[in-house]
Amino acid sequence: MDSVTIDLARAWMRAAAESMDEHAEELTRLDAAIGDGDHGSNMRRGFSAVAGKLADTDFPSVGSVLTLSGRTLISTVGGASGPLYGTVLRSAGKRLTGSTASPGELLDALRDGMEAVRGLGGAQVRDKTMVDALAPALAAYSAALEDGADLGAAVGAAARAAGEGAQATVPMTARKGRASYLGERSRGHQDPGAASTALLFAALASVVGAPDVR
Amino acid sequence: MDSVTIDLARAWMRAAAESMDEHAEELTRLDAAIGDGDHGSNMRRGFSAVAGKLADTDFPSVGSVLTLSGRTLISTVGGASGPLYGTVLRSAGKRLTGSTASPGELLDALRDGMEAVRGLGGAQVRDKTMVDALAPALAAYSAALEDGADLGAAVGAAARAAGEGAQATVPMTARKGRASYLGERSRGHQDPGAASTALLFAALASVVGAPDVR
Amino acid sequence: MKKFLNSPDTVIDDALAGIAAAHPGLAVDTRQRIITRARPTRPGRVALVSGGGSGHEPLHGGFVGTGMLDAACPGEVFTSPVPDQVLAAATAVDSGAGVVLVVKNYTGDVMNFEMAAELAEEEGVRTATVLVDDDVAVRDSTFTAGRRGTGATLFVEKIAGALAEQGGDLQAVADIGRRVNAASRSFAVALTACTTPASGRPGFDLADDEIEVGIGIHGEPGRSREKLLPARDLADLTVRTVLEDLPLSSEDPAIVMLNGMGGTPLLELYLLFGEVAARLSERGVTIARSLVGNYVTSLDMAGASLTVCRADDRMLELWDAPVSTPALRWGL
Amino acid sequence: MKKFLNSPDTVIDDALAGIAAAHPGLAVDTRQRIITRARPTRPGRVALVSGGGSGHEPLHGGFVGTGMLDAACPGEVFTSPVPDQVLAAATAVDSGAGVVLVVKNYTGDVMNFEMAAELAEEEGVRTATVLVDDDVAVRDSTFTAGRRGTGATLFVEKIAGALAEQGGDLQAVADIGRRVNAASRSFAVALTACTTPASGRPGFDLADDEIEVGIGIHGEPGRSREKLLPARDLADLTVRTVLEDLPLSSEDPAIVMLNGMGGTPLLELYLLFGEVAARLSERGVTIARSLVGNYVTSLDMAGASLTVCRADDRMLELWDAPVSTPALRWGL
Ligand SMILES: Nc1ncnc2c1ncn2[C@@H]1O[C@H](COP(=O)(O)OP(=O)(O)O)[C@@H](O)[C@H]1O
Ligand SMILES: Nc1ncnc2c1ncn2[C@@H]1O[C@H](COP(=O)(O)OP(=O)(O)O)[C@@H](O)[C@H]1O
Ligand SMILES: [Mg+2]
Ligand SMILES: [Mg+2]
Ligand SMILES: [Mg+2]
Ligand SMILES: [Mg+2]
Repeated sequence: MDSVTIDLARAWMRAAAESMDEHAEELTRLDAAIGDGDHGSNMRRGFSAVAGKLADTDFPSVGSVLTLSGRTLISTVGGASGPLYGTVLRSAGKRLTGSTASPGELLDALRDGMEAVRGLGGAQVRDKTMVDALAPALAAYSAALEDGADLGAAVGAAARAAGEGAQATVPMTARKGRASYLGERSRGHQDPGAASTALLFAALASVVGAPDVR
Repeated sequence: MDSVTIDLARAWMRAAAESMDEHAEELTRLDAAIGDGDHGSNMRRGFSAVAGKLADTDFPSVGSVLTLSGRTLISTVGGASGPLYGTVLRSAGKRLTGSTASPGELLDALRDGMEAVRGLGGAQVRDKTMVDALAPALAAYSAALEDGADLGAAVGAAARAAGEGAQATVPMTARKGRASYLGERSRGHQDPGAASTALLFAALASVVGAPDVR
Repeated sequence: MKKFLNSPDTVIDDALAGIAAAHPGLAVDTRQRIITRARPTRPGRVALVSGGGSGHEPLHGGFVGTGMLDAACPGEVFTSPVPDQVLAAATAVDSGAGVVLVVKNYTGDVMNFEMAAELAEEEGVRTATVLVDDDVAVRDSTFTAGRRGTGATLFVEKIAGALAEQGGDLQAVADIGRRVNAASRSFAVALTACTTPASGRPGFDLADDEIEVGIGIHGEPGRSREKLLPARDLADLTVRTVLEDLPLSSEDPAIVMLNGMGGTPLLELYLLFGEVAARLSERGVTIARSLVGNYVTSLDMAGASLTVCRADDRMLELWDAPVSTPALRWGL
Repeated sequence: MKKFLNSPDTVIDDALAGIAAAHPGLAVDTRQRIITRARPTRPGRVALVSGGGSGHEPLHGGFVGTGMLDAACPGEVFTSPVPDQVLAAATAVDSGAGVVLVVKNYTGDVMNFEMAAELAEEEGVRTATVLVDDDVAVRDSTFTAGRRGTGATLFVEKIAGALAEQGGDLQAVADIGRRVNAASRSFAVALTACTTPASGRPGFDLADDEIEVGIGIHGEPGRSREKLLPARDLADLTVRTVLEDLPLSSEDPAIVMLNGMGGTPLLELYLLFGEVAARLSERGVTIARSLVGNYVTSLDMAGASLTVCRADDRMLELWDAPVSTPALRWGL
């Protein structure tokens, strides 16, 4: 598979919905430790609404799948993650106006998404947020493409890096979002938003058939 | 010792105050099981007020010690036990106008007290109340006197019978007071008021130097 | 036990200090332990006095004010006040027109208020007693101390208080109170036991899927222990139990209170009330007025009670009359 | 977890049904999830809209009514509402004079309300936002998301709502709201964690002699874990912490709220308030107005927060202005 189709984008969102549902309790548990214990139900509610919308919509472009998904997250999630994830997908969707997208186009789109989130939430790398999974994922994806990897291999690398990035949030002290209220006490816990970002990349990896993803 | 003096009456009330204080938690625990968990603190508060009053009052008669104690219980306890114990002691005190009282006079006085309580609260024997300690105590006291026992022996018999009477409330179904709300579920628990009545007689036994009281 | 507390022995004194600081419209006599309105009773107006064990806040102190109680006398936690206290309250607020004593039907409360009433009469204060006994969990029989007084106490105090404010005489105020009580029934469930400051531990142990059904307001176990049910089934059980004892036609305007036991958050009370309202409407009952909140509590117990009054137009009118107390306020 | 609940997924819908049944003076749109006054906004009057995650009841729905909010939009438990909801509320109550949005300072609330404000402007509804950030437990710095909005929200909603009722324009209503926020500080302690319906278990574990100090209203752990202290020492700690951040002279009239977190009974709140009042008075603070009760809660958490506003005469006057909502009512 060497390009992203509309069907693949759809399959990605569906796989994300399944994964969020499956891992909802885990995400909520992570959020309960350093936040307010709703991240799992937020993600589940949002992505299940997305899955519902996907079923009865015709999409003209790869980007329109992501844009609608983002809009749906914004109207159904609330909290910090609704606007943030909604913005990632909406911004990423804007650039992908064709019925397929090359691996490089997807990279640029996701970079737009990340920039939009950083603009909206003001988080830097190492602030212990979803950005700490997103940034390494895109870096790995980009490096893989430069090394000549195909879509599957690049997405696989991104998913692995996102997972590692999420793990790497454990010792960090949070400086954004609710966990920042805890100061030093936020250490020793994985950031829930970074964990769900890792799930999002794992879902993409699974639908592109990337090799050896968890 | 063959008659009850003013000092002895005073010593009885003081011993009762010590005993209620010592057993407050136990009484509260009994009350928590089938009532509202305040009997221990009620008895402790009331008798400690009684002890305070005794210290700075001159008493003209044996009865006046009991009457003032009863009045003090009524003004400081509240709940069911305040008026009930208050009435026992007030009524018992009325008859004992001398500076000493014979064992028989004490019996009659306590019988007055029991009658007054039954009038006030309407409890019959086997309703699982303080009457189930009071009635056997007075019966044993009376029987002992008929058998020629002295004050100490008679009071000792009364105290033993009160304790047994309190124990015997365990399998009963309550028909008066708060425990009656539980119906069958009140079985298997000792009535707290019967338990405190047993303490009251044990206190009397200890001050008359009755043989082998717990 | 974790509570905001200095010492179990000073709970009432310390709480009275807080009530005094919080409510300038009340006068708190911390020595005699009575709470009265700051302004004296208008001459010729009947006064309303209630009281009972503490631990049921806002009952009774929170209901002292225009249109409701003239005085409250709080006892120790779950222990009825002593006669001296009730007497002090009655004499403090009597304007000569007499005092209605609102008494919840518990052995201790009944005896202490009776003794107080005798003393009051001796001092020339006329009294009339309204005994509240609305709890259908207890069968009123020779095998019990009679039905307990719970949620209907608020209804009696509100409606009789309104009539007293309007100038009703001693007999009339007591009569309407008795009518309200006779027309009211309650039933309660607990999700957890409560912990008294004196005992320091919960009154009973419940597993994580168990509830007590038919509880009172003193932390005692209820009529039976059951498995936890969804809110809609608990509402059904509660509504059914109350209406079995108090048949209502759709013409009868019902005053309905869904009351929290102290540890239940308002979100859950609203949720349960939604179910209660739906069950009542299925059974053809018209909710004319309602209250949802923590009004007659049992310390920190999680649980709820339903009280229904089969009102008539006069009761409704008095219910709607102005009231201005710390815990109930409208029309003023 | 033991709660009055049908299913964790339907908590908000079910609770909204209960709110609708309990308060005929409110209009509850269960589809859009907004609570408004039953009567439309008087033309030309500025409207006040607030909202946030559910679980803080009576905040915000309980403060909808004359003299306070025009609309509330409750999100899921501890989850801010979505922009669509806020937009629906704003357009429902705008009379042309604009809408003041009262927003508690949390990342999610701020973003969702900002998006809603943009959408509202697009639809021709003018908005002004008052951001509430009163919690001194959080240092406002580049290392945090800024101070949290907690108890002062009630003060802002009451006082700004009064000015809106009196005809203040958009700028003036927002300004007084911001002034109230700037003059208010809060600090809270928890004796227990709360349990969200979705997670089903307490957010943290505390030993029987431990408390969390410096907590927010979302069940998160606080600034530090400490040993349980007597009420007087907790009051001292709380008063000291608040006044360190908000110096008050004895001339400043203080509006003081001692707020329960949902699982704390009123008896304990009064007791703690007695100590708070004593500590404030020792430090020369004059309590001009006070509130004691469960107003800004955190589900079933046992705990309390203290909020102090260094008021001025204008604020006091607006505080005293009539208000008629389910949870706050006076002068009407
Ligand atoms: N300013 C921010 N920038 C980026 N991500 C953020 C920011 N604030 C919060 N997040 C992310 O959002 C996650 C929390 O989402 P969620 O629990 O759904 O919302 P809330 O915090 O409102 O309850 C955090 O774990 C973090 O990854
Ligand atoms: N009608 C009654 N007659 C005799 N004794 C009674 C009656 N009602 C209650 N009691 C006694 O009072 C005891 C309870 O006292 P206490 O706990 O102090 O008061 P309360 O029940 O008001 O909390 C019961 O254990 C019982 O022995
Ligand atoms: Mg969260
Ligand atoms: Mg008792
Ligand atoms: Mg009692
Ligand atoms: Mg949240």
